[in-house]
Amino acid sequence: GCSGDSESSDDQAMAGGRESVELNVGYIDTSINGVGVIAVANELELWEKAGIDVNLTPFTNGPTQVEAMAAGSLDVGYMGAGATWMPASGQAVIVAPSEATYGDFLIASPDSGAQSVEDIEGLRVGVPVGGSGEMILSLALDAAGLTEDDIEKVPLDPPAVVSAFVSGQIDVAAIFSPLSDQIMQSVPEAVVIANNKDFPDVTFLGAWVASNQAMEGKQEAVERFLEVYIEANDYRKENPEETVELAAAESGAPAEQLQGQVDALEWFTSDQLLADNEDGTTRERFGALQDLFVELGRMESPRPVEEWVDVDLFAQAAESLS
Amino acid sequence: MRRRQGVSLAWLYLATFVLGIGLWWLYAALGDNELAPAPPEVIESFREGLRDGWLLEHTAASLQRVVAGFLLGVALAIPAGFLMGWYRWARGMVEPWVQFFRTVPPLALIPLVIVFLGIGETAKIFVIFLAAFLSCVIATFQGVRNVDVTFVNAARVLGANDATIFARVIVPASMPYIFVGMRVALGSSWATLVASELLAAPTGLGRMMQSAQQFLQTERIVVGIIMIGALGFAMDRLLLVLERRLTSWQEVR
Amino acid sequence: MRRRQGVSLAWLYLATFVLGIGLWWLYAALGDNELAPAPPEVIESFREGLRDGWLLEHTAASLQRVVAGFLLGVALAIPAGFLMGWYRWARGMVEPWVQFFRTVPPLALIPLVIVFLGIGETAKIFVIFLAAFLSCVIATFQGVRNVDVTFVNAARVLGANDATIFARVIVPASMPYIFVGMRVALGSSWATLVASELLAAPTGLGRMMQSAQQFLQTERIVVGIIMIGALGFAMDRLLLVLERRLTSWQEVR
Amino acid sequence: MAPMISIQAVTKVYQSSRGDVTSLDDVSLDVDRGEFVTLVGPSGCGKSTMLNLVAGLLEPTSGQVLVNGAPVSGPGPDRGVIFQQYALFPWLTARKNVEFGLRLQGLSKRERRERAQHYLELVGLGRFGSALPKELSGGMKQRCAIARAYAVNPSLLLMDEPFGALDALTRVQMQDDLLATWQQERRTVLFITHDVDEAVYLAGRVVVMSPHPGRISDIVDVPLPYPRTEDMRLSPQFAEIRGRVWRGVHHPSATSNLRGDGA
Amino acid sequence: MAPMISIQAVTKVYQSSRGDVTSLDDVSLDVDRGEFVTLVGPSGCGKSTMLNLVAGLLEPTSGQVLVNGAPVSGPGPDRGVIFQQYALFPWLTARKNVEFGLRLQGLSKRERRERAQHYLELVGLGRFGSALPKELSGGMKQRCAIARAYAVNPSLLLMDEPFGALDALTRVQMQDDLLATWQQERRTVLFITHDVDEAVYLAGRVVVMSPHPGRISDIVDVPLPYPRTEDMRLSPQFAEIRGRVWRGVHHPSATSNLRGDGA
Ligand SMILES: Nc1ncnc2c1ncn2[C@@H]1O[C@H](COP(=O)(O)OP(=O)(O)OP(=O)(O)O)[C@@H](O)[C@H]1O
Ligand SMILES: Nc1ncnc2c1ncn2[C@@H]1O[C@H](COP(=O)(O)OP(=O)(O)OP(=O)(O)O)[C@@H](O)[C@H]1O
Ligand SMILES: [Mg+2]
Ligand SMILES: [Mg+2]
Repeated sequence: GCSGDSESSDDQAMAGGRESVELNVGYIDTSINGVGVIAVANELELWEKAGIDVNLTPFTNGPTQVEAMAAGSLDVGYMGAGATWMPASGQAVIVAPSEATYGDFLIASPDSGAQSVEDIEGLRVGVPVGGSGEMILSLALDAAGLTEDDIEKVPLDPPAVVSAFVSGQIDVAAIFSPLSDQIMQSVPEAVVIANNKDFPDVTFLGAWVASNQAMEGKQEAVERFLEVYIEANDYRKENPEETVELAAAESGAPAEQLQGQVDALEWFTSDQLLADNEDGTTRERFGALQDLFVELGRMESPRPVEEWVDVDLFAQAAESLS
Repeated sequence: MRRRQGVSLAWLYLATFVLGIGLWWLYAALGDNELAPAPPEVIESFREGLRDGWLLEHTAASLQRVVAGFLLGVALAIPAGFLMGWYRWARGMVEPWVQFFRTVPPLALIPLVIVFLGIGETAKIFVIFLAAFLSCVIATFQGVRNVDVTFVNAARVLGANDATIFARVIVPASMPYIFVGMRVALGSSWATLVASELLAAPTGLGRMMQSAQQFLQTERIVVGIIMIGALGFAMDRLLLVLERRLTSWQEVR
Repeated sequence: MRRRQGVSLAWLYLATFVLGIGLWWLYAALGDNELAPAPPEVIESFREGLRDGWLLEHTAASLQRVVAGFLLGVALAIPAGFLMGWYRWARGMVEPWVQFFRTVPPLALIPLVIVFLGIGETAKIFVIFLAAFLSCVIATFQGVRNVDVTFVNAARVLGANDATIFARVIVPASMPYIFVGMRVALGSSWATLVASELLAAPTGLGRMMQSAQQFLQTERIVVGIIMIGALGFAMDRLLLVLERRLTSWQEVR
Repeated sequence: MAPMISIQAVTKVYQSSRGDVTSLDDVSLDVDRGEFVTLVGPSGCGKSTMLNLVAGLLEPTSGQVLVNGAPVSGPGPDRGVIFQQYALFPWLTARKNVEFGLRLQGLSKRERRERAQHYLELVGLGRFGSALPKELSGGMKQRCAIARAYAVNPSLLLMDEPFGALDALTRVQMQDDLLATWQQERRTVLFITHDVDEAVYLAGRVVVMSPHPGRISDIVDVPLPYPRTEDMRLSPQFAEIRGRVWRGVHHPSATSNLRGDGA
Repeated sequence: MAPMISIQAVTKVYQSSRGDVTSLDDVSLDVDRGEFVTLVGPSGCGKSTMLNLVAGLLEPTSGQVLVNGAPVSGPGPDRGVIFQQYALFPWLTARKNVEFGLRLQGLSKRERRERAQHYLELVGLGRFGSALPKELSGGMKQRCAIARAYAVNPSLLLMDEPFGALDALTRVQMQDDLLATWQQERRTVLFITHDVDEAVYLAGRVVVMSPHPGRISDIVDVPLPYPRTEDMRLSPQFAEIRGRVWRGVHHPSATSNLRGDGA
């Protein structure tokens, strides 16, 4: 470390006696899980505390962040459960689980007459390709003893699923929150025929990931990011309302929508995360997700979970905080 | 330099093509970006696509849509551009909407299209049609407005009415502009393909690229880009041949 | 009908505008689609946006990008179109790429842009620039090819070299085509805005529409569409005024 | 019977970038049915403007133009026009240009072809039917435009320096052809020329115009009988009329435009 | 010293939609420095083609064209051209059209303006400097094109029926102006006209061409002294030369194109 008697009054540069490091952090600003953490970190000035000279960039989705990582423009980012196959196939490394969501639904229109997953055989099912909608559909079909060949799969853009459902172009929507709420509002008689809670074996875990380059050359910085995350995570777990407010102020997203997201998910305390990491629960859960991805054809073959889910940095971060 | 015969265009095309591939390969080899596939991987994916049939299937589906949307768009844009250029009321009523929709991103239109046209093939062709139409109508309109008044007068004194003037004076005289419009429309049609195939397309190059992007199968995206680019280029050549036949009366270099 | 003065364009624009709003309102009132917001809701959202400042902020961010991209695109397209129309080697080397990239959907380019230009403002402007450039260069190229050889000859015998012919003959003579290109480019620039703002933009109309789409704030999407449409229309009017000044030498109706 | 053409107190002001330009100032002229009137005057005196008013391609700023007793409201095939700049359709071959008007008259394909060929031969372009305008020489373009106007056989022919680009002999032949058909079909002809000789040789009446602003300065009757012959050109009477027209055109005030205006 | 223009066994074949058209067939002609040569012949005999070859705007199919002893490889400001169709830049005012060439010679803005004004006045357009071409009458356009070519003061002037659209008096004035500056500045002039009178009045040598294919059928020396005067036009010697040229142009075979070709 440097001597503390330098004339520098810039505590950002010398936070906690550590030289500050630069870090490019991406997040999804329409997700409470993304923007929520960032907003809390900003509010509590956690970046300064951890000695991170942070460069924040909002994204709309996970894949774009992975592209930016590959190009070296981004070190750390957030992605929902639907995109975690990307770290699984080696595009990045998961450094911390974020949330478990229960906001994925299979919704049947009243006109279709479908009351359960078994009934959707032969129906038109609108589903956004590559998201968690596809995953819930796959799980539901499996459980009902059906395959994709038994339905008419209609690939659609996520918002288009809503339009198509409301205007009667599809019979079933496999869609996530908050779009699912919109469907239920527009078509109150619609029937939810499947939800994450029906499949307790598979937890839809979102995650913070670090780029492969950062894992090689910037481990220290990523570790400090996790320090920020641990504190922000505990804050949001304890103060969900404030988190929603901060996130809404940060991104301009409507608070009630963000609150709606919160209602359909579960956060874990940082201690819980640490424990899950240590007893293998975390890797088990991501492993289960990976199996689903392989089944869905998003990956050819599973890779050892240790290669793409890092738990050590999280432990280090918890260590240096205490 | 007008006189020197020089190398033929085809050779230059080939040269620039080889150069492009070379640069790409170089970048892929030197750069450390895992998502930038090198030519061999792309060729491999291409062969796989041919072998497994998906490439042809996607290409055929997209080609049909683009051709249908493009032809419809152009066929409607020419009379519409004429009406706008010729009749003040038509211009006043139509132009704002054309201008308006031209600036609206196709993505933003998709919800509307679903509501009115559903998610079938019609809807997809409509999105492409709209792109082609909106690009072409502006050029045609400008062409009509730029027709030398002398020709219109000459036709009038020979007894031509508005319909005749349209068909036999305005259309040929603004042919160069119409071709600008058609070439731009062709580009727009292809460029909108992806947006149109967000509309529940089971097959199609745009669909294929969409999923490939989701799954970061970059070599497959490149295969898609190359197919679209090559088909677009080929159709553009066809337009140029047509143009040469239809505008050979011009006194140009 | 050329002679009858008739109502002015502005009135017709107003009429068609009122008609459009009316139809929309009617649809929103009669249709049972909750996703189609009625004018009052949109106006409410508009006022809210003005009050809270987000509307101006997003608009300013997007306008800057579009203006920068558009101007760059056009400024480069004109000389590029000239080179392509004038020198065979330039045509041979450049045209395939122009054709190629014109057909490639902007969405598909984003990974490439990220790789080379990152995710900053440059990258966003580049996507818009590319759209503007590619639309405009074709029109300019065609304009250059369609310049009457007589004017070129007249300039040559007065001692003009290629540079002079470009600046003082080709540019003015192909001005009507260049304006077609600029108008089309303007539309493309705006239409590509959404795609460009997929590139990690904190503010911007496209970004705003993207999030609004996520949250199904349809009235906000409509606000975005209207802002884009209105700004596009206004910029188009500017172009038309410019055009009238620059091409008043033409003998047209 | 009303005159074929009646130009009544017509003033034509062009709005141009340099302000208003008065091209015709209070001009009145009647042309009877079957008359052959030539219009002469120095460059820029408003000859083409007058012809375009009669053709219905321009509207008078004040006054009115009647054709066949009715106010002119636009161009029509009853009035054939040969433009000073030919105005051939560059995208049509010579033959197709000539056929353009015929097609509008509903003639069959065969009739069209025959008639077009007839008129092309009349102007010496029999072998150039399939040539595009850009492949024709200046004089050939002018002749093609003549054939096109003749072919529709209008009752009123408005000709703006139609023989300006032709060599002397071709010109004489064309003049005689024109006179012959005019006599046969009792057309009315309004004919602009800058050639005083031609003006007198063709016309029953020569209208002399003066510029700045465009006015009719003299109207000269040509009492020579039709058919006109080459001998007449050499007659003293012809020389005298020619002299009068010449003096009318080149009256000092009339030609002031070339030397006096810029000083 | 090499002749100013040397056309050596030049053949020009146009590739057209109708197959090959031989426009000039094995034509040779030398024009000396300071000579004034006029070119006459029936419409379509290849006059403009010949002029364009000398201007460097066309390439001979065989044979070669030398100017100042060097093969022509393209157009240049040493050879001023007045085109048959004027070729004014429609986007420039009359003054700017005239200034176009001056600007390329690097003249200052003031010099350009003065010189342009001088030549505009010379052709009687002093008050029309700010008019756009579309606002000029046919004859005025032609005069503007003349001013543009004169202004760059080229040592070789190639003029394609430059006075075709002018009335008789304006024309005579322009002829005299041309001769005056030609004598002063010892230019070389190649001048196309369809007016035999004009051809003889201006030229030291009249080249007579015949069509199908374009050939030189006669070269007539005009031994009249310069400066030419109006009186000379009335002299018997003038009449005799005029007659010879006329017969050359209108030799039966030469004019067969108008009546004989379509039959
Ligand atoms: N569109 C226009 N705008 C402004 N002025 C015009 C326009 N057309 C013609 N003029 C002016 O009107 C006058 C008469 O023009 P017009 O063409 O009738 O002459 P003209 O007698 O046919 O001459 P010429 O024998 O040279 O063809 C000229 O001074 C000309 O400058
Ligand atoms: N671009 C071309 N393509 C084909 N044929 C051409 C072309 N230009 C000229 N010709 C032909 O060449 C011949 C000579 O043309 P040119 O223009 O030299 O004649 P000209 O003597 O100038 O006639 P005019 O006095 O009528 O202007 C004509 O028969 C014409 O049809
Ligand atoms: Mg005139
Ligand atoms: Mg000629």
